[in-house]
Amino acid sequence: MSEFKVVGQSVPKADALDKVIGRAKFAADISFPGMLYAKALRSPVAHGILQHIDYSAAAALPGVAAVLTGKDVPGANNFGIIIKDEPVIVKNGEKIRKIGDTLALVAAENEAIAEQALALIKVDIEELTPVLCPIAAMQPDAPKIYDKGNVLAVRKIVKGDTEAGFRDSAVVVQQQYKTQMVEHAYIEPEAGIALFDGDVVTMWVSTQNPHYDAKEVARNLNIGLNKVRVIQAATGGGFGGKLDVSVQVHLAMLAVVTRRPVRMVYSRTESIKNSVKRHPYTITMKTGADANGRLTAFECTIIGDTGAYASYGPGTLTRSAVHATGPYEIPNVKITAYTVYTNNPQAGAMRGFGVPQVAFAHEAQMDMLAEKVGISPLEIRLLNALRPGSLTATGQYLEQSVGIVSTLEAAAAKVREIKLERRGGRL
Amino acid sequence: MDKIKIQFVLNGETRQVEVEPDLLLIDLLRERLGLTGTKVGCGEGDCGACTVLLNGKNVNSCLLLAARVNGCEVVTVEGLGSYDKLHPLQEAFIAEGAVQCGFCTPGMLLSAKSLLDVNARPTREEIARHIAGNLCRCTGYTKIINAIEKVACADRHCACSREAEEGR
Amino acid sequence: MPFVYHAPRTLENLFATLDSLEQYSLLAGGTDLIVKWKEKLIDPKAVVDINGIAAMKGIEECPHCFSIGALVTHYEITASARLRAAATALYEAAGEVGSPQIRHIATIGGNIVNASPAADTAPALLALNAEAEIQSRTGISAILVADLFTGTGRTCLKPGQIISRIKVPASGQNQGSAFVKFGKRKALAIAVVNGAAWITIDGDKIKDVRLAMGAVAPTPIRLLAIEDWLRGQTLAASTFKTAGTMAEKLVRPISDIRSSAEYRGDLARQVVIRALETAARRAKGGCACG
Amino acid sequence: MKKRGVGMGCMWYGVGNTGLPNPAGAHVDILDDGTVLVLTGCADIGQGSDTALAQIAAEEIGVRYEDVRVVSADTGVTPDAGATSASRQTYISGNAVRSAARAAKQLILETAAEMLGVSQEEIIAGDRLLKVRAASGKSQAFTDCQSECRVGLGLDSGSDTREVSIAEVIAKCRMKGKLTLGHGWYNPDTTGLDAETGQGRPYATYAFATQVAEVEVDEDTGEVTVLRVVAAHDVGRAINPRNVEGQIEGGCAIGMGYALMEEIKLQEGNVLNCNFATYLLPTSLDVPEIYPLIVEDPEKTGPFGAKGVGEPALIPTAAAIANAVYDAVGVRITDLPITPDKILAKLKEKQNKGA
Repeated sequence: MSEFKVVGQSVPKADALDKVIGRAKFAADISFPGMLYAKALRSPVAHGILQHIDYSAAAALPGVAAVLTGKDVPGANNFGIIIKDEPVIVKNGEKIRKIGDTLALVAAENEAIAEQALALIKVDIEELTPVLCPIAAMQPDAPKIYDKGNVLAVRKIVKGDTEAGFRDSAVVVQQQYKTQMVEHAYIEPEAGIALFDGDVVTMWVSTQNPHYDAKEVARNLNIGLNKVRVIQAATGGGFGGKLDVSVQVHLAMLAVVTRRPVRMVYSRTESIKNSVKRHPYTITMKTGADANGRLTAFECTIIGDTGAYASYGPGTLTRSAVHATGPYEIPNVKITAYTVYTNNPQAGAMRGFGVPQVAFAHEAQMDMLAEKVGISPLEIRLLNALRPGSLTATGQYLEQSVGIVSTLEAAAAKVREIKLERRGGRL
Repeated sequence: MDKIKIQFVLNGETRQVEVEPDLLLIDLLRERLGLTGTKVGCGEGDCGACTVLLNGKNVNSCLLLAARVNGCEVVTVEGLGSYDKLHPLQEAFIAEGAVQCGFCTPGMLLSAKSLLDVNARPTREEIARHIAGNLCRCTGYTKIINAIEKVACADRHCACSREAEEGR
Repeated sequence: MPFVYHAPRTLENLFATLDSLEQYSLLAGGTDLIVKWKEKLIDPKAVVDINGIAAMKGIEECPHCFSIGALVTHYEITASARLRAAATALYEAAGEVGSPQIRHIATIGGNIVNASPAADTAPALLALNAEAEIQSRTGISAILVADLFTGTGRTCLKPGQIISRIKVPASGQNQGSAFVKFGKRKALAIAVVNGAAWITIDGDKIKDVRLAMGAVAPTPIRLLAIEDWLRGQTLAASTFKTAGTMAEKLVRPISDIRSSAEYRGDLARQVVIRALETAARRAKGGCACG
Repeated sequence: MKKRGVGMGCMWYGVGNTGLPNPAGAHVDILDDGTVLVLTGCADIGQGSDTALAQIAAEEIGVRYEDVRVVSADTGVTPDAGATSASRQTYISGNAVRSAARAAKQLILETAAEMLGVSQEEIIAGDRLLKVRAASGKSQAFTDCQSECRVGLGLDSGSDTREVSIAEVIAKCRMKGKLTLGHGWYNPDTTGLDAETGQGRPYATYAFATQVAEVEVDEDTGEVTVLRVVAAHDVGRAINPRNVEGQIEGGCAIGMGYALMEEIKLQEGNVLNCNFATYLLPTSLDVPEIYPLIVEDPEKTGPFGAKGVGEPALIPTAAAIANAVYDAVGVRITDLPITPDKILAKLKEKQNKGA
């Protein structure tokens, strides 16, 4: 018998009933009388300077309620969870840092008119050489995406003496790993609908962090945070991709200017082109072990392409560094992780937050070491797994709830039960 | 642009509407008739969130001109069941944990129904094959297939093939 | 942008409608047409919905062949026990197209006239030596499906001409066919390479054979040189392997978002080996679909 | 030739933001009829936080799951709970909700203690009732004695004095002019990381996992099919085991896509595969059979021992698949995704070396 009455019970999900009958309201399902439809004009250029924008024809198109450009942003005109480096709308004379940067916003009576209006806006962009490779971006002579340089953050972790550790190692494996950029691909594209009622902006939006959204809206509209109400609509998946601002500030500005409800729903293509991605990494990893397979030393360098804007980039790379050893105790550790700007789509949070990349690497290292030492993958992991009393790479003392050994044992038992057979020998 | 008069049966009710030639069924349902249970995920037939039943078969409503449903029967998730009277598939989706974000759920339910209507006791493989046009990013499909299988089994009062499988 | 919509119910009305239009797109299943229209790759002034035309529907069995209406959906093909038995490659190809939703509305006629080099039914129809019935106001003619394609997305159909039905020879004794597809996933996949084989055997020899492949050239192609070599060869794994090697050398695929040219060459080899093996097994087995 | 292989992948994952404060707040209101309203800023994006938080509140207060309604993620009415990220909401918002629930419950306990004539410590809550702990010492005797007296006086045994419903206690509270509101917040115990050495305590707790993948590799085409995945996850405590399984199964599917098929292709900063016809997710026919295993090594600072599972679910999958591919055909692909053309090229390379 469980000591609990409700915890530990597989009760039905609170939201499931509304979702199975089609009554759950996702943001694109909400509408109001007199609603306008918003669309954004996006940069076709990865790196450049916006010289001039002429939207007179778009503004004159019947059915267009508003056209906004960078000069119309009342507040800070920047956002970002860690660093406020992304413009709400790029201003004349300012930098474009990726394909998809917002150059203008349109609100119109229907989507077709809004699209026609976008086509009527003329932009003049001075193109700059785009920086597309993070390793090239780190070179001193690389074109600068930001004045302060392209390396956004460096995270170092040092514990013990890796030189001595490798000297004392019986076996060492070293390998470079590369991981790709991927898309969250929540099935619901970004969407929101905003109202300006009295002096309060209210919006329903597909989001993972409404309180953050409200702060960015308030800063960029230059209104009190208590005058912004962000309500999370039913959200069709996020996986980290809906932590960043998408439609929120744009909708709020259009609702305030037009004093009408405004809805903005991304197409799938708009979603993939403009949302954050999982960081592509280049990882170099060197791991040493003694003749029994006990880990002795670990060195790792990680270069993460965070694209044009920081988003959760520095947080992701820091987490990668902290987790780079894997769930193993290693006495000597040296890790450096670089977060690097490029003119690629920005990378941010995605389920796993930089750890799937390093896990791909450290788990390959473990298998290679096991093979060299002549023990099984399970044995090398059990031998080195963190336990209560272990010290992590950051020197954290783990006191309790360190279940890696239990998961190894549980998995191994199941593997025996369902008869998974390893070609190379014991598991 | 001349409007086209169409008549069709929507969730059991005969409807007459005038549509523009380029109006898509998904937009007719969502924007004109207020049936927002049917979702737009990709707009190009690649995800199945917009799945409805057209004469009993699962189709992508984002790829169908509304004019084409003249004389047809269309079922959306709103026609499947209600708060008071859930369809067995809806009950099973709740009970089996087949719903996470819920965005693929309406389409998934309709694909499942179109399968069970022609094959009352499909295998897990047949279920997987029939919902292969409905992408789900949350569940890994396991619990969705469990839910559909549960209804198939209940329908026939049979020993659940999944239990048999698990016992192997 | 907006278009005029016509929905003729007979071939006569269809041709009259087509004659009256300067520019039009035919709407059958629409699973490609609507996507292209949404992506603004096409901008038809008129859309002619042919789904109401009964003469273009249904699967009929004639002596030694099937007459398949151009509006027959992929689903209908996969539901036909007769096609499964006697036009196995087509049955298999139809089941590999898109998703159940797509197969329920997309038509075989549409799959052909789109003239995609990767269309799944195309290699099957080529290997089965299928003919398309081309109909217009002035009459009806037949052309091998293989001769229909003039380039990627292009056919020899002229304005006012349509494909009304497809004639597919039925496989009989000592004959078998098979379709093989390599995609990047197991459903909703466009072929990286696909192909089909049809074979007639005489004892342990190959009496006659046709091989076709998709996604390795601007159009689906027949591999005539390999067919020539195969005739008279012994049914053996080594024979199929040699044919595969020939295919790898013969085809000149391109690199694109789905694959490199080199890897397509590797797959071309496997398509030929596997399609021949399966087709031969079916020819030997008596039951064409075994 | 198709060859099978098995590979293992392990992971750990710090719950919450790395070395940064990341608090969450919550309000709990126990209403007149004994039902409960929870206000939390925590955004449920389908992972099931509304459900888990309702279970935590129900457990703490002693009502049933269906008695609790969670109102979440509305900045007009709910307190900030931070982001639904870093697998933090069950642990951090769970603790915040538990703390708010405890505060509201405290108000009930005070009144209940008076009604039952015992000290608060002797009362346990559950299933909408507040009961005197069965094995409680002195007060137990006192109440037993009281019961005996009642019987002696010809009254019933007075079981109403041994337990009282939450609704009755609430009624009593209201008569006294007392509202039963609680608020709470939680910030995990962390420190920043040293700029030069990275030393510090970045997370209060870690989740752990081991996954084992079985694959089949076609040596002629390089195609990989993932057949089965065993996924053992230490979640501390599973608040809702079926939803935890759902997280694991879904995570494995995304992990499989990451390992084998997903990749954004760029050209001059432009995304080339920007629709679902070209950016490919696993379909129902691509995902393996998944065996989720819930391992519970309770975290003493977690709500009822819970940690997190959202992200851990996918972290070791690609690693396990890569190791399984190596086991099957003896080539190690070091750049993701592990596509058939890469495997075939390595197999050819290996063959040429051998020849």
